[in-house]
Amino acid sequence: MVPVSWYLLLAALLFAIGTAGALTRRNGITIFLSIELMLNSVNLTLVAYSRLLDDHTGQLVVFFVLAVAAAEAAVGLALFIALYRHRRTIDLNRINLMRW
Amino acid sequence: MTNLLWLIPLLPFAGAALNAALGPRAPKALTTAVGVGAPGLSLVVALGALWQYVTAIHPGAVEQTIYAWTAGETAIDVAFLLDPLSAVMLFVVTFVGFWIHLYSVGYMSHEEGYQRYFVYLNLFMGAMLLLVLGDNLLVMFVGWEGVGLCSYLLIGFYYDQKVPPEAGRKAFIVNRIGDFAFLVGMFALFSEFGTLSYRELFAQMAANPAQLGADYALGLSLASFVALCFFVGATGKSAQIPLYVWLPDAMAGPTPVSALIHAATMVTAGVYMVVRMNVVYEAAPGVALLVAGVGAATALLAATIGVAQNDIKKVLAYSTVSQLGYMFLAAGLGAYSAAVFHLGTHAFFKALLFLGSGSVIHAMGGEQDMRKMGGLKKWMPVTAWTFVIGGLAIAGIPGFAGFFSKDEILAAAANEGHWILWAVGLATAGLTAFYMFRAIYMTFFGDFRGSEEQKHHLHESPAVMTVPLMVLAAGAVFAGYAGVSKVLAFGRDVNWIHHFLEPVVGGHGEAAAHGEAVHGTETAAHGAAEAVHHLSVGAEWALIAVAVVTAIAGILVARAFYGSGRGVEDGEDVLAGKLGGVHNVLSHKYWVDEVYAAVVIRPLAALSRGFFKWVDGFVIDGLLHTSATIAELTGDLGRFTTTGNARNYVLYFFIGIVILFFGVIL
Amino acid sequence: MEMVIFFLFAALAVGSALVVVLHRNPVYSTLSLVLTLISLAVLFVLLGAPFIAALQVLIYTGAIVVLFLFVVMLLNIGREEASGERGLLQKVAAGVGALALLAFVALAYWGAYGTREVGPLTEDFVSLEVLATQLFSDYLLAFELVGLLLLVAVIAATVLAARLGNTPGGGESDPALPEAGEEGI
Amino acid sequence: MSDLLVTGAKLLVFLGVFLGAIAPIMVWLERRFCAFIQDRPGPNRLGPLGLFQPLADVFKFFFKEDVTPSTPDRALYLAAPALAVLPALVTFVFIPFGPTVEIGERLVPLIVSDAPAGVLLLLAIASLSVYSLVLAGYASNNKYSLMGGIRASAQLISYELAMTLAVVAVLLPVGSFHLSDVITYQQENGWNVLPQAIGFLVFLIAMFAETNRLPFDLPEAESELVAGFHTEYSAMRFASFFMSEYIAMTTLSALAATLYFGGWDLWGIDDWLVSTGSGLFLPEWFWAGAVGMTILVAKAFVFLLLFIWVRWTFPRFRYDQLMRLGWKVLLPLALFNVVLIAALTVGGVL
Repeated sequence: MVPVSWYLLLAALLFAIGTAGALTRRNGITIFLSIELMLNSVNLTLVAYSRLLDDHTGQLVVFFVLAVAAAEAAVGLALFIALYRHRRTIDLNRINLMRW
Repeated sequence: MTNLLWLIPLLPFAGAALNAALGPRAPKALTTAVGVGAPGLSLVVALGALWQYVTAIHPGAVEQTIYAWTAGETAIDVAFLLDPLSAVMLFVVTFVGFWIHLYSVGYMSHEEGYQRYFVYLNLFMGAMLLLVLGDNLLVMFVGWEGVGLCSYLLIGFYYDQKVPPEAGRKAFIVNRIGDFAFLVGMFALFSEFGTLSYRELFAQMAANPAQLGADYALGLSLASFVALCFFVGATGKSAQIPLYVWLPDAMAGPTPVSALIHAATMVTAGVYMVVRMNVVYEAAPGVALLVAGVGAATALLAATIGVAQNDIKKVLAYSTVSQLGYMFLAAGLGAYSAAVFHLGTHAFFKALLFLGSGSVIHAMGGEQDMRKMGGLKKWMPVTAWTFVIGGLAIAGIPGFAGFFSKDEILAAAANEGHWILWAVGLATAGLTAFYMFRAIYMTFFGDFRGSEEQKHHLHESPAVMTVPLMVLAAGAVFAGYAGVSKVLAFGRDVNWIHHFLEPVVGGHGEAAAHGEAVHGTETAAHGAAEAVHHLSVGAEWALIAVAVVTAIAGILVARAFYGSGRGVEDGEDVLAGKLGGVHNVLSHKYWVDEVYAAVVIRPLAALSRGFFKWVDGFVIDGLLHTSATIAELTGDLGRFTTTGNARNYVLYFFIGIVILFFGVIL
Repeated sequence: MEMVIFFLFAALAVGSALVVVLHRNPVYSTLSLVLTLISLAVLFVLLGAPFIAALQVLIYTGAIVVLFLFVVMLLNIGREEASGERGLLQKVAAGVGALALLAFVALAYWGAYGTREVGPLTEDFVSLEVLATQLFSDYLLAFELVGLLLLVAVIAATVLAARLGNTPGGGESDPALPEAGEEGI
Repeated sequence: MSDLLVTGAKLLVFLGVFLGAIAPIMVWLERRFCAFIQDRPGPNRLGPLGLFQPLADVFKFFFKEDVTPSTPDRALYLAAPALAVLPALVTFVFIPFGPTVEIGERLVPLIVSDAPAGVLLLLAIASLSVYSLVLAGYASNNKYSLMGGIRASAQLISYELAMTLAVVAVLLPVGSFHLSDVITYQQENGWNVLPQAIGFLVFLIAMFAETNRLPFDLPEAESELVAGFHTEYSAMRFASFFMSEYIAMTTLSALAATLYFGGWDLWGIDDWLVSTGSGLFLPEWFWAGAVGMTILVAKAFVFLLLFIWVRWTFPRFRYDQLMRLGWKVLLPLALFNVVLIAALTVGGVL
């Protein structure tokens, strides 16, 4: 049997990778993908805890995370499309209108 | 219909709201229908309620609580009260108010802002009815402030000119001084009795009279303090010395407004309040005497000024101040029913006179200077003769309304033994007769002195204006028969209004009886004086004769000076030459406005400027600028973190989280 | 056997996750994410959550990531341009931060559970019926709210992506774009 | 280890039947049936009735030149055909082809994988097939291919939704994700096609869209996009797409037969056949498998014929019509069907 903490460590590793990706990449889509990665690592944590605690709640939360991720992807990608239409790029370094 | 009491003030409010919602582009007919219909319906309901009330066998006061204003123990409700006093006021306000609304349809028909005018006028009606029908001081105060607001709005109705808005501001500010005193009086009562309802207040006063006599503040008893406060409030609203200065200026508003607000109804609110609080005044004889004195002084002062005015509305304005002085004279002497009676008759004939003057001004194309009028009788007979009826009524010619009410007041003065006040009243009566007929002769008799163009345009006003004139003229004649005194009726007791008001103002009422018990010595002396000075029937007849002769003499003098077109030579009043310096003083209204400006306004303005420059400009702004500079410098320091790149912000966020993890959790 | 599967797919997940983050071409990143997701689905099965695993593949790989791919291709985003100004500090800070976080979480997990093992899978735990009953009773409100959220997202996406007037490029596939995220729920 | 052996055997049987028999037959059938509809002979030279024509085709594909475009994404270009075959080959493992039988001492269900969420997994893996089309379109470095890929991704996602909902409606009264339970349910309550008529209609239409068959073959519409996503593929790589499409069609047909027409069951006739056959020289489990498989394949062939028949009968949809049908007609219909079935189930009618 595999100890549950291994799953948790794997999830932490994936989370760290996702975080680093989300913070270092400049392509909007890649950042978005990194965020999905982070979401999934959390899903793995939830399922692992579900198993550890013998409780279905973790799995149900994953279910909701999936639904929310779907919504997030739909809206986020629509945003990118709108953004691309206006600025012809989704390089976040070039989209810095939040200044002034 | 007494159960529909709440509808009476609500209808005009609804009318105002509806017209306001319809907006200035609404068809004129619709605006008119709403603007006149609302007070009309209100009148119908009021008449129904009054009929039911008067014909009831034992007309106790009708109370109606609409809405609990306050939560908790202190209960101040929005409640209405119909008792004899408010019944009289209700009738005057709705009846006169309705006819003036109707008149306005004709008068304002060519004006800009027709809809706005009716919104304001309806709003005024609602506020006035709230004032009159309120069951407690707070509701009354709301109405009081409401009518003040409407007065301000309507005086400044022609906001695109220079004078009206200034006059409106003046009225508002002067009124605020009085309102402040009113508020203080109200607070004093509330702090002592814990209620503002008339019924509960009077019941508590009756149950515990010592409380009224106890020292309260400024070395005055509670009763004196409160009475003084309320009286100051009344001088503001009802234009008495020293706060009367706004009323003549208020003539800058449309003439029907002058008739309704600044002659017939609003300005009498002060009288109404004093009468309403008669229990307090009974317990404060010193203040009551002050009221009488101020009233008499105001009456005489205003009458003398009225003699030297050439603006037809100014004459009527000072006349109003003068007549209000009469009412306070009566109220101060304890002749409350006489005061209310005069209030009622005055409402009719003064509204009539103002509307008549409005009709004249309308025909003259806005001209208000009497020196440029004359002989208008020929062109506008209805206006002329109704105006004459109004003049006879105010002069106190027997048979007309003013005679009966004025006689009651003079009789009260005489009966109380205040001969000086009586003499002042008499002199005022004579002056009143003089200046009214001066105005009548200058306006309607003799030859026309205006330009040819004006002459060309002269016409009788339309029926929508003359019908109210005739209705009010009838009132000016017959309203007096509601209060024929015992002497005049040859010993029969037919003084209806006196009996009707008795439950409220008494004299023989409950409150007075209690007052007697407490202020044993004082009131006993009072009563003794009354007994001593109570005049015989013969003496009363003599006094009446003197009054009538004085009035007729005033008319005759006016005729001697101004009859048949005399009195105006080269566009100037002949009286000016004859009286010389005195006329100068009178025509400049004793320079009261100038004195006020020098003593009160300029120092205040200077002080304000000083505050503006030093306290606001230096201290407060300085603090602000300093803090702003600090914020700016801080912002400059932190500016480099604001790259505009969302990725950097996310990084800050993430680093913060990591630090939190290590710092807080470990 | 389980250990082998775990290490196989854990390694696959980490490897493909690295590709997701490091590859310059978003198409490869997206495809690597698919691999990661499938690996995780296998791990879910190992953890006794076959339903979640099926959903993971059905929704995540079957719909959401397809949507990503769709957008990548629609916008025809090529490789990231060569790194410009001031990227280094951001990268170093992010890397250090991520490592710090990982270290902290790993220590916390290890301290809490060590190599603790759990008991064998029970029939109840794997049972879809128990899961579904819980979902539609205890979490009914959340379920309804998620439905509402998806509806709002669909509307938002439609509004955002709706093209006002005609602009060139993109082809005729646009109408499908906003709704595609709805798949499978 | 013998578990693995049995599974492997079942896998082999399926692969043999599907790859070795159905796909070639389908290629032949398509050409002959098409010719029949168009009132012409069709390929009739090689073998009786041209039956060896598929064999010739296979040889041709093997020996044709493999033309590869110059593309920046060679890896993806090569991976796409493989990705197309893989999901198509995997999905049928969830379809049962017979009852649980006794082989020696052990009970063996005649289904390759009886996973807990079987139907869901089937749909999940089937949904992966979209990647091959998208990648093929992207990696070909050809604008027609790219458009085909984009079209495919939108189309497949859209219709998958309706299809999944139709399947959910079937599972509702059954109360299980095992397809074997669906068959058992139909043995007891009659075929699903009657109570699930709406769902069946939706499933049928979605099936055409999911396999990119006419009238929904927009990703490869030859009059618009040359050949869509596989424009740049030739020889065996093209054959992979070609084959995977037929395999997917077969799998979906088998799924439709299982969901709505009783699967391997035939009103007890199969039992009679098995009991008759088991008296002969082969054991009972063989007969059960053979009869089940035969019935399943026969039912699937009905659908496959329908595929062909429709292909040569209907014109192609326009893209906006396709999307409108999917989102505004099929999806609401499927949702309505789910609610209806749920109500009937709760009400005890089903």
